[in-house]
Amino acid sequence: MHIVDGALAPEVLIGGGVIAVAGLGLGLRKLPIDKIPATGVLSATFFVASLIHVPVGPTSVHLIMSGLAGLVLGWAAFPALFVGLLLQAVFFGFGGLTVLGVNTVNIAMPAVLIGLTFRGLVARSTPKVAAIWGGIAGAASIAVTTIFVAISLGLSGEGFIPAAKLVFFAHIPIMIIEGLISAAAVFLICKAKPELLRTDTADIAHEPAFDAPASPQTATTAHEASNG
Amino acid sequence: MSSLIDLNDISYGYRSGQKVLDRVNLSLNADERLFITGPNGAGKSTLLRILVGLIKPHSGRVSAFGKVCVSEADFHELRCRVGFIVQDPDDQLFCPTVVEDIAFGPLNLGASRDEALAIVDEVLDQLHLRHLRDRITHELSGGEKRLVSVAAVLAMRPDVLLLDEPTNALDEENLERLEDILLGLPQAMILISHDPHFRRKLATRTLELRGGILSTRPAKKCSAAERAKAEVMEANPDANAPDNADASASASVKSSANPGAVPKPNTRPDISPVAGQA
Amino acid sequence: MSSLIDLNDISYGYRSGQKVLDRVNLSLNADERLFITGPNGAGKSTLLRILVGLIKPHSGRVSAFGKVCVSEADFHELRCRVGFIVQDPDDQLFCPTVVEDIAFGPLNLGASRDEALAIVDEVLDQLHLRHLRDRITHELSGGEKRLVSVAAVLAMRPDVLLLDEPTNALDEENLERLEDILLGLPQAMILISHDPHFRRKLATRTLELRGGILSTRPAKKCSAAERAKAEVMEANPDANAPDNADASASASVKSSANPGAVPKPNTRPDISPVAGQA
Amino acid sequence: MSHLFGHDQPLGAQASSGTAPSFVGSFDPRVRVVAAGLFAIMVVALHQVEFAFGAFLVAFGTVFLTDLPLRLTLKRMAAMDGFIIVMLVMLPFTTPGTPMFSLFGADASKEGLMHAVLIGVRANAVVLMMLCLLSGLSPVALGHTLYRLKCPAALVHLMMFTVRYISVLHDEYHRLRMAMKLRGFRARNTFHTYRSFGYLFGMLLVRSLERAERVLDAMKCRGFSGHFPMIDHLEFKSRDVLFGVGFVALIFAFVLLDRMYVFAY
Ligand SMILES: Nc1ncnc2c1ncn2[C@@H]1O[C@H](COP(=O)(O)OP(=O)(O)OP(=O)(O)O)[C@@H](O)[C@H]1O
Ligand SMILES: Nc1ncnc2c1ncn2[C@@H]1O[C@H](COP(=O)(O)OP(=O)(O)OP(=O)(O)O)[C@@H](O)[C@H]1O
Ligand SMILES: [Mg+2]
Ligand SMILES: [Mg+2]
Repeated sequence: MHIVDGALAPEVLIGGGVIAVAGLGLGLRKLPIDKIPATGVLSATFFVASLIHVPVGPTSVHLIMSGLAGLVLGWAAFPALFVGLLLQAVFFGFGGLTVLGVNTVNIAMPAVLIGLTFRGLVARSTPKVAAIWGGIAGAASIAVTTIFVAISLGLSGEGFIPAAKLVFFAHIPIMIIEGLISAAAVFLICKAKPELLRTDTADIAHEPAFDAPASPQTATTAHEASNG
Repeated sequence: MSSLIDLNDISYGYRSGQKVLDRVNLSLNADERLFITGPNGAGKSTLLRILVGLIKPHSGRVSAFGKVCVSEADFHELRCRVGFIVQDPDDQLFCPTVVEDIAFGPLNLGASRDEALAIVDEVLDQLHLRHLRDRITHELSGGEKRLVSVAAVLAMRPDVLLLDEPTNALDEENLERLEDILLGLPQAMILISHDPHFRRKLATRTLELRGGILSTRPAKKCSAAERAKAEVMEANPDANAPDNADASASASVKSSANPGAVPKPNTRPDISPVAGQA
Repeated sequence: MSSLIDLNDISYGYRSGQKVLDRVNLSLNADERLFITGPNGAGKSTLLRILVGLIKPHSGRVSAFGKVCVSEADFHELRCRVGFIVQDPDDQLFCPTVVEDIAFGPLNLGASRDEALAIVDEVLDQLHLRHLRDRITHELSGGEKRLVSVAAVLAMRPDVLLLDEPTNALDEENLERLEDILLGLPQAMILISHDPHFRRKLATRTLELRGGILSTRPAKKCSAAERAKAEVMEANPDANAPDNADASASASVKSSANPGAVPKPNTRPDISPVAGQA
Repeated sequence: MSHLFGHDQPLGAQASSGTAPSFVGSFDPRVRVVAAGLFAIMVVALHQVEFAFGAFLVAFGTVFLTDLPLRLTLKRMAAMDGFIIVMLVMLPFTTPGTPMFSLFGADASKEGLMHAVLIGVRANAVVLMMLCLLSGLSPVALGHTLYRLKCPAALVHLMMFTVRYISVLHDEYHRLRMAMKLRGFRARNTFHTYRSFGYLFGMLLVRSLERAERVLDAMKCRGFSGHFPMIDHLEFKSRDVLFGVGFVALIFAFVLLDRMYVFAY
């Protein structure tokens, strides 16, 4: 799913970067300071998902679980998945630096859109029905991601169009498997900890009565702490 | 009234109908090391979380240092004076490096960066952990994490310490080290522990939480092996001096009558087997 | 040869140069409850992981049930006959409900859904845990989780059990319950535990792992409190009968000479204090 | 694999422990991070294969100024190349242009081949230079660096929490996975397998959320009132300025020559 440095046209890179910055801005605005720990821990979980390999036919693929990230985190999925991609790029050499924006948009945007669409449905259903919706969300977010990847390739040159088609068809088994796994995960979450899906992160912490100072002031105090 | 912390008639349940705590009373006096035991799921951790205001009880009152705590601001102030060492050190050490983690508390208390760093070094020296100063928290071993989490709480110079199962998964060496550190601290503490030996060494008073009721621990509740041992003890009462802490627990739960009368089993200053690189 | 499991000259280190295990030999005979102790980080868990093939040793040989295990397929077969109960029951229970979790093992062994369900009910009855059948695993108490994780492993009908610190964070009631269950099981076991009392009650033989070397546990290595107690014991040798299990451990590590000679401290069938709803 | 960013990741590099840093590692991380970013942008902007190859050689030369283990580094590059090889092989056949040779009835164009080679060289150059410049930089140090480079504080703190808990959760995953294996589980193409993996991941999520709640509680117990401390040892020295100026000059030289080369055609 990761596109590497050097493949895409500059216009696509810049466009992706701009959308990614906007998405990050929006995501961070929906992330008050006392929700950062919860989002960070969940972001780490989704990073770990990318290290889990499941068999597909004769080979194996790693999980992405972006649909579930959208369901659980909502808009905060954008910065959460960005952090994962940044760490992968820098420390594993997967993806690249200049394409970071495009890769983030390709993976996080579908997650957020699908998550917001299906969240209500999943929250209102019994575990079995919720599992079906969760499965659809899991498969759909991979499908939209592959379409986005195909579009970024297609916009960068005619020569990529067959490759873009290949990307889409090669990912059909992955969509199915992500769907199945997401369905089982949603089923378990509905049984064991339905709060995880029922609300957005803004309500996850059981104690909303936390009087944090306004964030601009926070940032300056933190600066002083580090630079003083 | 000399008690540092008072809980009055605290009741709580996570779900409606559930009674995890049922009109619990507790008071902690200066110089006490109060142990709370009880079966899994009895609500011991819940009690401590209510004490520091992380959970609001359905009824009852928390007072600390002679002041009733009601609002979040009251509890914030309480939490700055009461150090809580939680069950899993991974939950407590959330900063990337040891020095940042230990400085977190003092910075929150309003210390400047340099003051905070000075406190960090002082605490690390006190616990002989200087060599861990610049390590990355997630690369520490389990025992090291536990000791650093104690340091992080001590850096706030708390007046009271709360420890939730501090001995879990510690080996004998680290256990002894922790015991020595705790014995050397002047603060009053509430400790939760299932380990009877740890309890016996440190406790000045032991309470048991069972069925939502907090009561002085009955002396006879012990396993066959311990019973056998107890019989042996009775035959030779002088052989094992620090062992009568349980028996000397005051009869009433709210024992503010004789606060200083309970003997501390051991009060040598903190000695640690590992030399720091000061 | 009557031994069920044999480790020969196992050496291992996670990093080059590190010697967690240094030419370790071990053999487990039928009807034994073999305890392994040692400080944190001595390599006890590593040893068990090598035994079941989760880690490949740098040198040495694992044989089980008279057959040398080499390939992953050999070890898969071994794992289907050797039940491993891991250190933290939270790591073992990952299915939404208890019944699904216990059925997981039999399903992996190729049982049909109905067969698996029949086994689940049988095991739950055996351990008097019938009332937990449809509970959500995540909401069980710590003690219940531990007992269910034992059930989940027993559902695979193992010939040998391995238990890594099964008593961590258990309260006294659940501890006694677990002791009773383990005493009632016919399987040979290897247990890792830091708890000397648990060890004393169950062990037929105790080994100590220290500095990479596995040796018969020396009798004198104990803390001040235990030493005090030991002195008391010596004064009244008859007062504490089941306490000599450690001393009766055979002198040589590979003690296949006298497999049945070690007395079992207690062999009553499984009795559980909680009544099942059979 | 217990510590993802610890001793198992030689390329992720050991944190500032006892050993002396390499030549590259001795510069301020801020200069190195910015340089890596500029280098990536520069390489992507190059049009000529020759210059892209030159950039690759520069990156390769830099490897010897670091303490990266050469073999492991090349192995990691090969892993990345494995990712893109299919696309690169297809490109000559799908790009219209002057036919060069044909294979199974499909014509390979010269333009397509050049494009494929260009992409391959660029990608390798960027990744290699990044690994070099960021060698010896732990994820924690990267966080400190980004913070000093005025990245939004919320984002940096989010990254720090992610880094902090990746190893905890990865260990948790590993233990669950081992426990499954111990009960005779083998990953196959079956429904049972996928359901089990779903349960596994769902359980990880549930547990991490509960951990997050406990972490926030622990933070409040230490008087958390809305900011995180950042304590680092970053120091900007004059040699860092020299390094920065030299690197920018190199990059400008590359871009200028690349563009002039176009006009020379
Ligand atoms: N967040 C929660 N939501 C719902 N129920 C909870 C929650 N936390 C604890 N409980 C329940 O409340 C009861 C008391 O839990 P608590 O953690 O206080 O017990 P404990 O005495 O600390 O046990 P342990 O010795 O296992 O640590 C248990 O039955 C537990 O299942
Ligand atoms: N996955 C790993 N990677 C690197 N080192 C490890 C790993 N697991 C364990 N170690 C190291 O190997 C040594 C032995 O660890 P092991 O877990 O076997 O000890 P143990 O005897 O089970 O300790 P405990 O009583 O704490 O459970 C320790 O020094 C530990 O730090
Ligand atoms: Mg508890
Ligand atoms: Mg262990």
